[in-house]
Amino acid sequence: MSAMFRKILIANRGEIALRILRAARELGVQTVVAYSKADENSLPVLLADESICIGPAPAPESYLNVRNLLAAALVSGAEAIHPGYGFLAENAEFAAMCEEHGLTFIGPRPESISRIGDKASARALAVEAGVPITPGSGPLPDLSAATRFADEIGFPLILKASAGGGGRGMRVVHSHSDLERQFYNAQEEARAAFGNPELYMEKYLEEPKHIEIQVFGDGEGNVVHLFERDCSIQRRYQKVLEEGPSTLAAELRAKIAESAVRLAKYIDYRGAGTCEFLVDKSGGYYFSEMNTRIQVEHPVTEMITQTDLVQEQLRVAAGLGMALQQSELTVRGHAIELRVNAEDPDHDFRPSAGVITDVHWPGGPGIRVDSHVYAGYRIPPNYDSLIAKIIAWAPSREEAIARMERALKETVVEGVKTTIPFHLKVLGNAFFRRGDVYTNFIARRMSS
Amino acid sequence: MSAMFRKILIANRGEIALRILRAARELGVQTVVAYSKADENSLPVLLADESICIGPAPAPESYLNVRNLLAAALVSGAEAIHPGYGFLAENAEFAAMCEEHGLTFIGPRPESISRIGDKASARALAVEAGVPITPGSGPLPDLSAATRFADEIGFPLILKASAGGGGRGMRVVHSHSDLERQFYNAQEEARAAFGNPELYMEKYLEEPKHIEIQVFGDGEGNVVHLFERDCSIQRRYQKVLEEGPSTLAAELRAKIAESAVRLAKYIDYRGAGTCEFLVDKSGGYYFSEMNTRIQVEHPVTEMITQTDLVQEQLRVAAGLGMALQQSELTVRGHAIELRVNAEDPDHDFRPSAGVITDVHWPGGPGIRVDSHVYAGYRIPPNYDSLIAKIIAWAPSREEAIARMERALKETVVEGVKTTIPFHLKVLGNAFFRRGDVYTNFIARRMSS
Amino acid sequence: MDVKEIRRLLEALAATDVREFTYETGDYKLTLKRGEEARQTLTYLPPAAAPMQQVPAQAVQSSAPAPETAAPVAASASSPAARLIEVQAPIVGTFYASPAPDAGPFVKVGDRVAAGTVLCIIEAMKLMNEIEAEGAGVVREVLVGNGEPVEYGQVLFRIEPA
Amino acid sequence: MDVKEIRRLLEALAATDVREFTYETGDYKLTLKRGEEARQTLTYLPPAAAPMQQVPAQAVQSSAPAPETAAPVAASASSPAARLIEVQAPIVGTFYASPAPDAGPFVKVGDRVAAGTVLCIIEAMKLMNEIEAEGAGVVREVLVGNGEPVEYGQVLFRIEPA
Repeated sequence: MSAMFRKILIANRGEIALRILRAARELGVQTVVAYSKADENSLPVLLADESICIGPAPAPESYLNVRNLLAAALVSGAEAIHPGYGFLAENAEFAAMCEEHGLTFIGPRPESISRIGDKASARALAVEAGVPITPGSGPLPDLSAATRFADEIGFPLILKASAGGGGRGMRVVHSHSDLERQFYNAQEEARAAFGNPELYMEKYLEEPKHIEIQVFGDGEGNVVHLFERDCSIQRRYQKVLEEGPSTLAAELRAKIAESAVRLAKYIDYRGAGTCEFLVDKSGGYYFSEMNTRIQVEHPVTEMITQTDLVQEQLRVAAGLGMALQQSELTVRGHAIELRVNAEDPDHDFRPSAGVITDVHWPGGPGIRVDSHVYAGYRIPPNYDSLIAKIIAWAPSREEAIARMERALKETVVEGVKTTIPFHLKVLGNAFFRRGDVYTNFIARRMSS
Repeated sequence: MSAMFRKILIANRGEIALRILRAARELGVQTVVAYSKADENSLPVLLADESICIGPAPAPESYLNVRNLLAAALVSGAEAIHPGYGFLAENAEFAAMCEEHGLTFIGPRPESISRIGDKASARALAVEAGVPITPGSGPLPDLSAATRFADEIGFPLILKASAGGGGRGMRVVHSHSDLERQFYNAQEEARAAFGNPELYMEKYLEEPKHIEIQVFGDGEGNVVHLFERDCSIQRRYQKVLEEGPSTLAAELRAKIAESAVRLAKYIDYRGAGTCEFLVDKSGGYYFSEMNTRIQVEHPVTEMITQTDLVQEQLRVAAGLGMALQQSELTVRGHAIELRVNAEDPDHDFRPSAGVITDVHWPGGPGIRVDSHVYAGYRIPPNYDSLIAKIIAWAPSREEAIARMERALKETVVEGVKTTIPFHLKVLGNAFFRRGDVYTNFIARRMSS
Repeated sequence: MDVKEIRRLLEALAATDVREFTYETGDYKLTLKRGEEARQTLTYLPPAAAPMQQVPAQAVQSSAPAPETAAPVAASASSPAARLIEVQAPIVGTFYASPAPDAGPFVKVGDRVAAGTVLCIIEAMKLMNEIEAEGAGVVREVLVGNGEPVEYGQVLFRIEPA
Repeated sequence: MDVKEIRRLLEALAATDVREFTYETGDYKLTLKRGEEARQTLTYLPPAAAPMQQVPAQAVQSSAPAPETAAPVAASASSPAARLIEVQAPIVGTFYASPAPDAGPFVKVGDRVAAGTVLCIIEAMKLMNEIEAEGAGVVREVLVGNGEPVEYGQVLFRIEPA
């Protein structure tokens, strides 16, 4: 008979380490926090039942140091490892090694991670499961092949170099004449840049929304969804503000969620996961990738569904079954999460490491703060700049925005610059306020 | 046509001033905080849109200084006054003076305050409305009158001196022989102590629960209830921990709530109010008094009903009608509130004023903190010792207790002693954990 | 930066042990130096403190113990104005410098006053409250304009005692 | 800035212990000095904002059992043990003082060691990692008991260098 873990190792740092610690403590599970030398005075270490140093500051020697992490779990008597997000959270090999050493990896099965974690493999699985993906051509030998594809799919399209990457060599084409004009130039450019002229095309989504569905599976065929989050507000592919539910029509929301569940069921997914979709203005939605872990923005979902996803991860991993049931899950109200980063928004968001000399987080109704910092805490320069997540819940989106503005105005962080002034601008933006938000929001609506 | 206030005056201090400020700000209402000299560096003053000093530290010259408060509202252009709790919140004369000067008193009508605020009058109204009160005799001239009353009501009874008060001269009698033995002694004692031998009797409730119903009325005949709070855990009549819902049977809870609504409707109540009941172990419940204001423990109700009672106060006072509807109100989960006082539980809870040198409140899922203090804040010795309310919400009572324990363990307050260690003992108490909690809990279950 | 902002900056500085402060932009340069010996530890105050960042800084400032009685007259703490007596508002209301709209002011700078001389009126809830001088002296400053609201303890006049 | 503003500024200054105040714009320069000058001025130096290092994406460190050198050897800071060299655990695992359960320890207090002398074993994931001395010296302290878990950087031995 299964029982809750007696002790787990937290193989992460910062706010997510604290989040996991809180969930474990509420379930009566002891925590061992694995930490690098740079984090010895961090809040998760200070609050943990036990802590164990697993290496020096650089992540490859500590938070990515598989041997030390596994040894730390084994010598401390932990029965399971929670990887948080980032670092080793989506590393199938690490998940497999945990199992080999008799440790439960709190996440999906290793094979799920490798199958759905690889982007090409994930697209193929989506097609098999009947989940729409952005239509793409194969390699295009010449303009006539490109023209045939364009006739089939329709404009706009995006030309990409097969050997390219990171956005380089991409051209958006809006018409046949556009395509004719650009095709051979693009070939030449691809040859010059990557030594390979091969091109392919994908449907180009103008001003899509980034919508992601929170799913949860028990690994035994049962998968539920916990509705969606709208994460369209991004700066250089980094999410800035997440909210739920989205402003999409109820029918479309339901269809996307149903697709995500279908995909997760297709691979018999276990634990918490997120299926990301791009949604265009005509209501088309396209699977882009699946994240096989708890996400930074999971509190948005927790606030609107009154669930505890990290506790649920522990329960499912411990073999106690999934408590979540689709019929009992409903959306109540609206939640917005802001990522407060120690960055200077006035100077191109450059990191602002240093000592937080004073900090005063907001409180009162509907406000949740997930933060690992405190007055006197030195932000190490080795890791990311996230210092807090502020989440505001209210019955409606409008009220949640007002509440978040109120909360930010009572927040004080001294000693380092933060992104709060930038967040206030986003909250005050008229396009944001009416939900007119797409992935190009910051570039298009926030450039001064 | 009615509109939300443009500006209100907050005639209070501490956490409730901040609570009102937050509600107002979220509604786009400007705030003027009236403060005493002792509070010039308080958080509500620092955060307010405007602030105005209304007198020196002693409350009678500032927070109870009607003339300065009204003048402050008038010179600052505020349209309404929110009295918070305590101070002038239940002062019918103040409420009437507000109206006389064209200011809206954010609370019940003055006549409601005086009718239901007076304890004898409230008992009479309850009887008229058909709400049970503790049975009581009139003056008892002799033992035979007392015996007749005892025969009618049944034991246990409590003998009280008509001229007594504050618990002095009270005797509990459990039987006829008890009554015979004690009656004349009690008369003599009353004569000696108060110069008046007159006695009366009331039904004595052994180990009652203190259950209070949150009601809300629009002053136009509509009254809703927002379920109950169990406030049985009291130390010298001061509430220590409040929770909702109670562990009473659903049917009894509904009956008590229905009684409270009946009473509030009987007086066409306007705004937020609380009807307090004592509930005995046989399921009998007895109205004891009504509080005609927002209460310290209102967040318990807000957490389990996902409402904002202070915003609702503002809406109703502004003439915008009551948004709350009984059919839409449900209880979700369980909430517990702790009052963190700057008191030393190791030394008979003596006040521990001084500077809070460091403070770190808990965060994460299900935790709400309402506090007006910050690192460097000096607690003035002039007012009460409440420095924070920590509220934990979770799907069940058991989880809410675990969450609150987790939260307290990550809380840091330095520079002053607080009641947190005492709260942790309450949370760990086996009687508390199984809901076996009555008004004598601290005296009976917590004495070391 | 206007005087209000500078004043808020000063308040914020008072809460720290910063001894010297310089802030320079293209438009202006602001330098502040504070007395006493420099201590061993210094804390950093962000130069361009946004309003919300000022909260704790002000907050940390320890306030002088509040007077227990509503004494309308108090000596100012220190400094150039040390010899002047401050007349503070004993109540909240609207300040009137003259007995009637078309009348001249009760007192002007340079006027000699005696104990009991009416200095101004504070109207509170339609009642006109005359504020009198507590002792003899010469009015050196009038700090509130006619018709302005005043709060409790606000300095109305500074009087050089005779 | 007009006289009224300067007066308000003076009031604000009077409440502080600011000794020297300079405010300069393109149009004017205002200087105020009070009382004694500060004897010493210190300026705050903000900590150099090091560029944040990118966390390499999903790089799993190769865990091939390479011979471990007791890497972070550091002289302890001060005091009685000032001359001693600390041998710290380079990996996480279980400390074994001897090569086998029934064998004697690799080293005891008082033993003389040379560079390369095996001091102990740290077992991590069933691999026995021998920890060697980096230089010659005399073992002065053994800080971990046989079979105890050790974390990264934990001090295992103190050695007095020869």
